[in-house]
Amino acid sequence: MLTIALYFAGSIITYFTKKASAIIAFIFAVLANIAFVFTKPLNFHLANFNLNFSLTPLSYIFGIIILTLASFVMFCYPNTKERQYYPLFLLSLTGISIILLSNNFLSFFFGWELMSVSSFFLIYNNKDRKAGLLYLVASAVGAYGILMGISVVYAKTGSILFTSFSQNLNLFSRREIVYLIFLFGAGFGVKAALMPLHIWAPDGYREARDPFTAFFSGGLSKLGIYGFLLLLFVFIGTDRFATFHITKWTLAWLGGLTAFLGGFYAIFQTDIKRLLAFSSISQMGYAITALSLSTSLGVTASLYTVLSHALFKGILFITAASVILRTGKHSFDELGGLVKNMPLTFIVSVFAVIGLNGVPPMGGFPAKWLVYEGLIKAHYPGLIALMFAASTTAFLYSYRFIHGVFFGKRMPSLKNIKEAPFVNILSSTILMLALLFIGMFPGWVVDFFSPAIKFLGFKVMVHTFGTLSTPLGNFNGFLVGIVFIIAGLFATIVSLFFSRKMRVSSIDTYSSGEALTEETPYHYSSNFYLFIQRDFSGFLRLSARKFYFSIARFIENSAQGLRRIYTGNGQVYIWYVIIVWIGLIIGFLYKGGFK
Amino acid sequence: MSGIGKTSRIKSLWVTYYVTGCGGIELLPVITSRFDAERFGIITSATPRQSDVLVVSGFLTTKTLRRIIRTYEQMPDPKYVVALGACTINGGIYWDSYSTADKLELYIPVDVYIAGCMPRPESIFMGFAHLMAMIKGDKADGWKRYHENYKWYKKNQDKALGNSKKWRVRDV
Amino acid sequence: MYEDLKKDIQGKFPAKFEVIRERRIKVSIDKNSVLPFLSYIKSKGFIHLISISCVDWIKENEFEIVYHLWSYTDEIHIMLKTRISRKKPIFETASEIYPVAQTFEREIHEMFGVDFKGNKRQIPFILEDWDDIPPMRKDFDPLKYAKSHFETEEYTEEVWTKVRKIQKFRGEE
Amino acid sequence: MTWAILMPFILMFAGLLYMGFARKIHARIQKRYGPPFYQNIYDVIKLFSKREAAFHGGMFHFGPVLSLTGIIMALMFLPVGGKPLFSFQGDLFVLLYLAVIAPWGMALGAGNAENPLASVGIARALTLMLGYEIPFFIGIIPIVVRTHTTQIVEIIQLQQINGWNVILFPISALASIIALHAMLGNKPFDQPIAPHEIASGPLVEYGGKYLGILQLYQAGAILLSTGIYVDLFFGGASNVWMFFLKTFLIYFVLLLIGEVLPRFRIGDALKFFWKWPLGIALLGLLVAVLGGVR
Repeated sequence: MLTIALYFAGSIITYFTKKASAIIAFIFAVLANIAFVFTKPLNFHLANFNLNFSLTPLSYIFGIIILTLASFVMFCYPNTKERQYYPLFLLSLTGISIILLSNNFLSFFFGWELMSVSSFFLIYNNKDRKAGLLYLVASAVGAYGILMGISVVYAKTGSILFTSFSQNLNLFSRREIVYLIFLFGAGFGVKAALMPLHIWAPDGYREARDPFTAFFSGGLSKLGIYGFLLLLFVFIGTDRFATFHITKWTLAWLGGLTAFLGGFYAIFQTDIKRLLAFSSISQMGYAITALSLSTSLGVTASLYTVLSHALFKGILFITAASVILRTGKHSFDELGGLVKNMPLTFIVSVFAVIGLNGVPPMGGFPAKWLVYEGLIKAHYPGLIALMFAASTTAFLYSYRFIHGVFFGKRMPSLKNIKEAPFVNILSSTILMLALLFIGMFPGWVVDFFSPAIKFLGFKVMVHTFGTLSTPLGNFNGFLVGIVFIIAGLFATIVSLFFSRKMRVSSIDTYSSGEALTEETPYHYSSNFYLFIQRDFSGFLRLSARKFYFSIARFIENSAQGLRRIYTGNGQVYIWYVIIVWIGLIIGFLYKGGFK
Repeated sequence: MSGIGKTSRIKSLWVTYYVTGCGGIELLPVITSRFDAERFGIITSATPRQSDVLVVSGFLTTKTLRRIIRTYEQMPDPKYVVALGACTINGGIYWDSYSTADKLELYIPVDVYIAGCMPRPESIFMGFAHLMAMIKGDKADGWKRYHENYKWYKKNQDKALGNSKKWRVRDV
Repeated sequence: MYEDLKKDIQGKFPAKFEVIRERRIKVSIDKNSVLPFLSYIKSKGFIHLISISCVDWIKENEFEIVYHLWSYTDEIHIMLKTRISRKKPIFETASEIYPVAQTFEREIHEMFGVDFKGNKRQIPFILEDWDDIPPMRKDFDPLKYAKSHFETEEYTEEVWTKVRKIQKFRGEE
Repeated sequence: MTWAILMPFILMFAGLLYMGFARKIHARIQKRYGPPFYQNIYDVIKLFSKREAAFHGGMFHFGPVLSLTGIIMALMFLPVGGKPLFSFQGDLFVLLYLAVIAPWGMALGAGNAENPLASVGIARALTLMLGYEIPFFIGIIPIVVRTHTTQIVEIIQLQQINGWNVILFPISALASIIALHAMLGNKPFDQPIAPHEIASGPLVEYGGKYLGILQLYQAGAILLSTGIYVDLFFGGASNVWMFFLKTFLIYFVLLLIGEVLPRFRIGDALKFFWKWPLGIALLGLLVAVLGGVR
């Protein structure tokens, strides 16, 4: 409970301090983060509801991941000078800690709303009102779903405690449980940007205040996964949920589609943060597919994806924040060649991108490996193909990001861009080292997850310190890491001898003899994958967003039609009454009058 | 120069054919099936960065000569120049034209001249054989000469082509 | 041979009409009525302006501009000649009638120095960083220019003896 | 263990010889003699003995280093043949993702070359990868799901017992071999390094030792791709010579097919891959699933 109090106090105090709000916010975040680990269960009554708060192993894991990422992002340099940046940030953290610690529906919902509203204010800016409002409407729809679910549960079980719901589950018929999954799932799906409910995400991420987006995508979207885990395995229970084949199947394929389509759309984005937004949607699709397998492999894969995504997406969004801070530009067409100005940021984002692609030495690979193993074990041959296609799209859009921002010939206007602020580099380097650590020691990570896996009712998979092994195959992260270092050293030594470096300026590249000048735009970056875009332009035109807006327009038009009936002046209504009256009389007479 | 390094340089010459004038027609049979330069390890390379030999075949108009010099400077050492035809030796039939330079020797160091108004593929192969012999005897040191008396070359280049930032990118 | 064409043209313009041989006609005209003639002849089927060339009559101190026109229907090649002064070589552009004329005029501008009023792209064409008088003029001496810019080796007697010695040495006598 | 360290270099050397044979066959088809088969070795030694190599910046230098690291790692985990299979115990997914480090290293290095030709080359390479990676993987799924293991070593042993996978899953093998053709970067699918269109794509600014390292990477990549295919579909190899024989046969057949086909446009190549090989692969998967792959 101390965490919630600390976060709340922090948000109040940072509102009033002008200069030092950054340091105070960071101190409060770190203190609350530490306090989170030692929270004691607490029980207090509020208007004959007893609100129960306690730290379960599952919320312990999610708390560590999300709150530590939050303190790293808090450590970064804020792009905006607005006063309410830190207070709102800490307020959303208060909401999150309430969600994680609450053991009852009421405070869970209260925390959920607090988080949504405070993050809405950090997204809303008058440059693009629609993005903010879309986010608010989407999370409102989600919240109503959860509220209806809670009320159904309360009506049936009479108490708002989680334990009461999971104990007398037999009160609910099978059909009602599917409704509940649908209702709660809508709420959690919106937050985790599952495909049909994802339309707020691309614009929402783009408009959010800069370093906050790192936490928004790295931390906030994990609440949706936390919700799903809670719903499917704690409330309904593992064995009971295992019988719901149709829901498992649809959830798995929904996650798979989100993963592939998210990645495929990300390829063609020209805005930095929209590309990373679609990539977050795609990675969350991985997590949801994994948890919907409802096997121990699946849940471990889902938790691993959450952890690795929080790390590398945190780094990438911090890089995006520092690039936007220094250049003020958002789209790839205006950027390029920044590797000369921001070398450290470049190195960090290369490692993050290697993690994003799931290439072995970095942390992304064990997550993807567990997802594949889980899918094979759960006999989903078609879905493995879709997930592998999704990971291939990851190569394309992650290189698009690195090339658009750092490579190519630098425009003269970007000549004197300074390196990213030191705080950004420091926090992203620590996140990168963590990513490397979880890549080389997957066994340790599974150990870290094992209390949560047992709490969810699964057997923990066989693992040693550096290796993971499943009945299908095993992966030795430590060996791969060591071999990478040795081979890397050998290759570097080989490359240091032999020919000397012929230092060449950026305008001395091969241009078939033509002399280039600083101003010649000898740079290929906009429309990077034009040849794919041209062939799939038909497919790319249809988008969920257009679908929703067409529904909205349809409702509006039909409402217009109704206005012709309810014209709003008295005489017409009197006519309606008379007509109805006459109809009744005729009906009565037709039925045989006053027999 | 170590033995294996030198033999590999002889056995694998990657060439940038800078076809300026009418020499290009003679180079086609050299590369393709009729005479097949590839059997000696002589293949065309896509960019000057990857090539060792620059073959200049034809008259040197001022416009082309600027590009030839830039391409030559983009090639990594050790690099060799083979000049085909009379136009590169002493101006050929364009000796008195206002737009063509006469002696390639004055602007970039040439290792092998192949005389002829345009030499046939057989003599081009003899030229390459001569180049290989020079490499073996360490006599093909055009690139060293270019570094040592670059000033002289630069003076000639400025006299004929004008020294403007528009074409000279790099002072070697 | 082309009597009707001759009557037709001479009726409208004060032009000297001369048939050189079959399908080849020379028409000389005063410089002011060139453009009306061109637009008229184009409507008569001479839709292809093959090229515009310029002749430097240095003795008469005049440039002669020749328009080569071709008609696909009658298959006749008309060479329209007109004379403009050499000291002030100014003429109006024909690109409104034949758009292709713009490039021909650009080349004549660079090589002879004739300024075509109304030609939107009279920028350097083939020569790069050219600093001398237009090179195609008769008073330009290419050999002097070549000698001053590009050194070349004079084939003196002494050079020839060296060449013959090498040939004897190689047994190619 | 020591074999696992040495094997990458042997395979790279063999890859250079394969490229030499390929040039010889290419020449013979064009009625000319062509270079000796060991020509590529001379080329690599010459490249390393160049005195100078263009240098554009840190990542430009570390791109080839990363690709050499990637190819050495991947070849260490590739089961080559014989009892100890000369490799570490590698999982299939580990090998597939290790095989990505090398092209990724080249892409990062070439991106820093400040040359649009290089960037176009990389965009083409990644588009091509999007095309051929999916059919190749869908072709592998029936094997993994049928044999209930992702350890390549076990897949090889199982193939000795119940026959080669190319016989059990012919349709998937066909789809994967078309995708393999593009993985090798042979003739109809060499858009990324097309010398005539984009001056050899990502390699445009590489010369000297960097180009030598990238030649080693390409040689290793030939052995790696054909090696994976042989291990999965043609029953691995009992000893190293059998491994070289099988890989060279596949490489040779694909080379001949490639000789007669002109280079696709990159957009058409992607459409081709997502039409025919993907269709065949899905058909193979369907057949395998219906055939009780459960």
